[in-house]
Amino acid sequence: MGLAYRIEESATLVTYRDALWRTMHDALARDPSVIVMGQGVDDHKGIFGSTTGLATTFGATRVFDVPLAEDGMTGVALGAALGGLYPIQTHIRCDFALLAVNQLVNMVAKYRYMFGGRFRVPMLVRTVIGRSWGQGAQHSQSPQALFAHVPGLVVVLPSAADSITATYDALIGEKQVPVISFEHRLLYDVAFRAPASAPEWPLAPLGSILRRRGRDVTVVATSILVLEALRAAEHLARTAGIEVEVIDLHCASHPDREMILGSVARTGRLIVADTSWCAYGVAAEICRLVCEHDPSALRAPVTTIGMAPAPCPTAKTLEDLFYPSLRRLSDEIAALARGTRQHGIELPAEASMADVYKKFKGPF
Amino acid sequence: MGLAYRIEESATLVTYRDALWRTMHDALARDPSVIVMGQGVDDHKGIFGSTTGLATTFGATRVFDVPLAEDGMTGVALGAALGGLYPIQTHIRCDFALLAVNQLVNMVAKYRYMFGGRFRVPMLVRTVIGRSWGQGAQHSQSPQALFAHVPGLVVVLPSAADSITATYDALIGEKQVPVISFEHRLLYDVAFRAPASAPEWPLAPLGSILRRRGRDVTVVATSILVLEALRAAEHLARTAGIEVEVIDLHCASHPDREMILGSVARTGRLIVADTSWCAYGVAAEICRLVCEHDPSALRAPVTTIGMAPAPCPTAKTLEDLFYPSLRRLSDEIAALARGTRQHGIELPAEASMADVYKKFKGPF
Amino acid sequence: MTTFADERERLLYQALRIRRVEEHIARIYPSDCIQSPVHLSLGQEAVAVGACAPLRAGDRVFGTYRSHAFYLACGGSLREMMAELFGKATGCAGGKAGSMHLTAPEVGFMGSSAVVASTIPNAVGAALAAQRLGTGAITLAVFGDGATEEGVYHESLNFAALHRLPVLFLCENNGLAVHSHRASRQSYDLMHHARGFGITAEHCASGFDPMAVRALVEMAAQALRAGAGPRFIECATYRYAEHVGIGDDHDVGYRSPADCAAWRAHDPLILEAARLERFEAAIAAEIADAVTFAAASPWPEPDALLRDVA
Amino acid sequence: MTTFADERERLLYQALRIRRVEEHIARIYPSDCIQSPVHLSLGQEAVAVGACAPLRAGDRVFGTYRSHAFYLACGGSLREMMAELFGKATGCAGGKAGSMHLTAPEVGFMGSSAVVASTIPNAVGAALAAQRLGTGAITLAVFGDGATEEGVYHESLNFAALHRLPVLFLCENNGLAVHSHRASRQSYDLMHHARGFGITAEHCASGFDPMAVRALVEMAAQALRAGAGPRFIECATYRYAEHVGIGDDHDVGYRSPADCAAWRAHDPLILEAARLERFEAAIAAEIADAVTFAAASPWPEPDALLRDVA
Ligand SMILES: Cc1ncc(C[n+]2csc(CCOP(=O)(O)OP(=O)(O)O)c2C)c(N)n1
Ligand SMILES: Cc1ncc(C[n+]2csc(CCOP(=O)(O)OP(=O)(O)O)c2C)c(N)n1
Ligand SMILES: [Mg+2]
Ligand SMILES: [Mg+2]
Repeated sequence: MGLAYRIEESATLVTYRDALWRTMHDALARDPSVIVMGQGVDDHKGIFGSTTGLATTFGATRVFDVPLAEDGMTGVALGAALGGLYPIQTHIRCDFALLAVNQLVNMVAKYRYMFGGRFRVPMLVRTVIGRSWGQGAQHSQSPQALFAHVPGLVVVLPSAADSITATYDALIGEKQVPVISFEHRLLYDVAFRAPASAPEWPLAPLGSILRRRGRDVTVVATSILVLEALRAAEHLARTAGIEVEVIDLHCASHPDREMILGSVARTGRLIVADTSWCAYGVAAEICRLVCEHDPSALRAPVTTIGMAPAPCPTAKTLEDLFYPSLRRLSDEIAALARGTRQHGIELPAEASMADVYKKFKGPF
Repeated sequence: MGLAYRIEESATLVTYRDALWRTMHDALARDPSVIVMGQGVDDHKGIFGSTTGLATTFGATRVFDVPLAEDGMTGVALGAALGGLYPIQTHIRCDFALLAVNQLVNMVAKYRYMFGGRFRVPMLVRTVIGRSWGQGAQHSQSPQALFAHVPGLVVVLPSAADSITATYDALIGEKQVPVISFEHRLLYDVAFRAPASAPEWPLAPLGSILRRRGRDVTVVATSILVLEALRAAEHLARTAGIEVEVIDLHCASHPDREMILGSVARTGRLIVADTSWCAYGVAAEICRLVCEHDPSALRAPVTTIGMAPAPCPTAKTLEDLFYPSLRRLSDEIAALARGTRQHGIELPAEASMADVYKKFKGPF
Repeated sequence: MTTFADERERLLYQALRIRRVEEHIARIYPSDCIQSPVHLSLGQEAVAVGACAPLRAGDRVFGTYRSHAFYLACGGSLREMMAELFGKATGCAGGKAGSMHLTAPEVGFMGSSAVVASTIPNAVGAALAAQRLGTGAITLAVFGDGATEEGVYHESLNFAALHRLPVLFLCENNGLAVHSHRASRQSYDLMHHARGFGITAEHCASGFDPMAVRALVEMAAQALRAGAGPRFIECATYRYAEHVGIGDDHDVGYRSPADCAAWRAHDPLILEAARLERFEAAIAAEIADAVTFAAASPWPEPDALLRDVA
Repeated sequence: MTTFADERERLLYQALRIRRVEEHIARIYPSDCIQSPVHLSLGQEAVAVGACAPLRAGDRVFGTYRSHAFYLACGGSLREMMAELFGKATGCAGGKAGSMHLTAPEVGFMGSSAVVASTIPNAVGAALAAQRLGTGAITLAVFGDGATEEGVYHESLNFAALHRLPVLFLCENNGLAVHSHRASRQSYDLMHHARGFGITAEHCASGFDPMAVRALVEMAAQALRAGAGPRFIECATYRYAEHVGIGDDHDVGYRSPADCAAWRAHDPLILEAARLERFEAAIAAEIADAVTFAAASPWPEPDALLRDVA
């Protein structure tokens, strides 16, 4: 539990990117049926470094570029899965997976059930949530809710190197279910302290992950907001003695109900922080779990934090209002813990999230 | 308020189909910029009778068949809207709108905002929720949540002839926003008592609608489940004196918070009944509204009712378990009102919903 | 075992069997024992039996919602198909598929989709797998003329051609998508269009003749097995029944009874009825058995509802 | 007002202006005053100015994320473009669009999408509106070679051809999609493919020459206005900069500096630099003014965040 995060540079740490590259490499090395297909997987940039060099190592029949044809290529991946391969498909922006909703929702999600269990669809669709700067309305979405609404798909949002390693390794090994993963662009450069050994990963690859224990407020967060929640938690523990419990939802399609409900039962206070819009999103879904189980556990209204209910604007000033921030998260936690917006707790001074996480500079 | 439903045949009643046909006809007659485009809109079946004969009356340049190309045709509709037309696009199954998610989510929903308000996108996408019998996994979905998650789209689910008339007439007149509508196949043949005059429609075309007042339990329902909730309410009022308040959500993207929260504050008991899956769906969203506002209003856990968390099977026996039923709804309301599953209230004897609503027989 | 004078007779027998099965489905349909929409292949049977004849074990076929013919031509179990239509646990998909999603992976019939054109890229993907795994198998993508309007068709042809995949694109061109004629939907010629991707394309004008279809598919299959890249075959055909359902709709105006009569005048199942008569009894018995099997089979257990989701 | 010896000079001036604007963008980009990805058209300017020259008031253009050139060639305001790149309230979209979604409806530039190929059917729809409303206007759908791989391209060509819509499909063929060459993505020839839909197609090998592009577009525009149905023009062109960003990436291996040199050897903005010199000062002044305007403009107010959603 409590696998710690460090946003720092060090040779002993593992970046999100390295974890991705390692899982891709090992899957290809381990299993000859694995293929990696996607626009640019074989170029010198290699999906932000997560596939660089793999085409050279494993050959162009196993790691290959594809035409701009997201729906068709998803259909090809499904067919390839039925034919005995394990396809890993990439979208450099998750927004492009929206071109493949027919294959993902009408075909991939249903192929097993619709035919009475006679097929399995082992495949992984890797997509990148595009926040960096000025990405605008079409390169900034985070459509996990769209896919998690549909039975038959496994939807994950790795928040750290360890969740990538554990999840991808296990899934690619098991080869049974179709998975769509949302990787966060800003996390690629973040270095995480590596678990010393495999058994330190304590959880099922598809469960939620208890990232921090605390008695005062439960924060259920996704993706990069897990890091933000942990930063807020450390700040509030230090400055105000508020102890925040942070649950990394990790698997939006299969949240760990017991973990979440147990935590809410203890703290009585819930914040949901998600990378997407709140309406019909993770915020809504977690509220449903609580409402169906025991809403009386809530000692205060739930606070939900996500993208503002609008498309994403490009201007920095608007973008910083559009996205959830560490400051806002800290403020909301403090207000909920203290029961008042006038909590008087000093908030962390921060530039926008993109500035904090972005070691890279320039276009994408 | 309380516009009554009657499921009966009579010349003085208006069917859902007639209301649809009338709004389509009147829009074309009233406004030369209106066009109706979709596969089969000009054939003898005319989208289950909702467009029959209109191509003859208004000509093939205004009411026309299109190729099988859902994404492209949605893009064409968007472009036509920018060019001064008001396009009404049809999908005979809403499942086919999933081929157009790129245009709907990445383009239509964002065109106005992304360009700083310099465009409006006046268009209506009409889709049909496909329950009848044996439709299977791909002709039975109800993806309102997918679209309501995305800011920029107006998502409606007309439950009755009056909501079609009021909404479509107002929207096609106003011409400002992109709307996607989910019409329920089983409602087409249902006859509704017509409001005596226009002013009887008391609400904004995009609000929610209070269909029945009651003090004991609040049911927020969508589409055909509004009718089921009303049937359950009448049964429970008659047999057990339980008074159910029924709110027709109507506009999934713009629910009437005050109406819903006010009702829950009064009854303390909430059931959400939706045509789709509960996870990340309407059930979740309504729970979010309550949780963010005042979860202490809930005197009991919320009951959520929707499709079983699976693709839709075709076998009748499984289908009847898959879909919510009047019996299940009545049982859940009774249990919630009485505070026990052993409520002892007689449940309505019923065949499956398809049998009740289906005047038509045979394939679709 | 039924014995045949020659391959042609064998194929005609298969086509006849499919026709009788579908006629029987139409006959019992009003009783509601089949509670699922049915898209009949009446008139189109020869394409299916001709196309499947040259296939070998390991080859794969992906179909559409109109797949009774291909399912049976591949060798799918009639009993399991009938049970599936009845929504029974013994159906080929345990009662979850109905008529629109038939499947028989044990004989290579990989599934069928009610969303037009959706299985086309799946077939391409299966061909990719076969190529990469070196199985030597080929894949048939079966679809209607209307399916070619969907963007994914374009994407599928392009990718298959780029990678020279062993996939045969087989278009059942009945000239109609529901009630729309091709001219109101398509600005391209199917063969010319496919050739634009460097795909060898052939046309079979006599889609009523299983041997004609067989010959073209056989040739194409050889090329595919030799690694020559994807192929396209357009088979002219004719649908006797309405688009969905069991009726005949020549009277509603979108097509003429004369066209139907013209096709029937070529139909060997009609022309050679006398010669095929000797098979009728066995076919009828087989159908009766399948219906009995379906009727007697149990409904799926309630716990099947949430089985095999993910 | 600048005066020109002839139309060619006018177009070269426009192309030069675009080039200098983008070079200036590249120059100031490292300072982070532009906080949005930029896809430069350096090398491709002539296509935009040649293609927009024959357009009339009321005609419409739909572009891509790589649209600085078309926005300016249509007559979009340079100040508003620069302010948009700076994320300012005075930008053409109030700071919500950035570089990838430029728009100037007042001069017919209808918008641009960061999702490849997505505006192609929008252009077809606008042409449908023009046809149905009888405005006589034509629409330009601008896209790259990579965009033609998307299924929606197929759907758009088919529908436009079916309805004989006044839309010109204009492909800027720079041979690349990000770092991928056409041969690894496309199994078809662009012109042959378009002709398969009955669309008249022309090729412009000298996409560096605005007059050559202009001539072809002029001819096509006449046909479109005469109701002759959609047209397709493929313009060979070359992108000097990296796909996105301001760098030059001829050293990373996916393309050779020699190709670039070959293109530059044709580039009139380079070859005729001396002759065009007389425009430089005015252009520089205009750019400086636009940058000053952008820098001095206010940020959007916070309440803009939730304005114009639905
Ligand atoms: C994506 C999609 N769009 C529309 C439909 C509705 N639909 C069902 S069958 C059909 C016609 C298809 O025609 P074709 O491909 O020629 O096959 P045929 O029915 O003639 O065998 C249509 C439009 C659908 N099922 N899927
Ligand atoms: C649907 C979609 N897929 C992938 C991308 C990522 N992407 C951005 S530009 C591009 C290349 C497009 O090439 P082309 O159409 O030739 O235009 P060019 O950049 O060469 O002008 C790609 C793949 C995208 N933006 N949208
Ligand atoms: Mg057809
Ligand atoms: Mg290009």
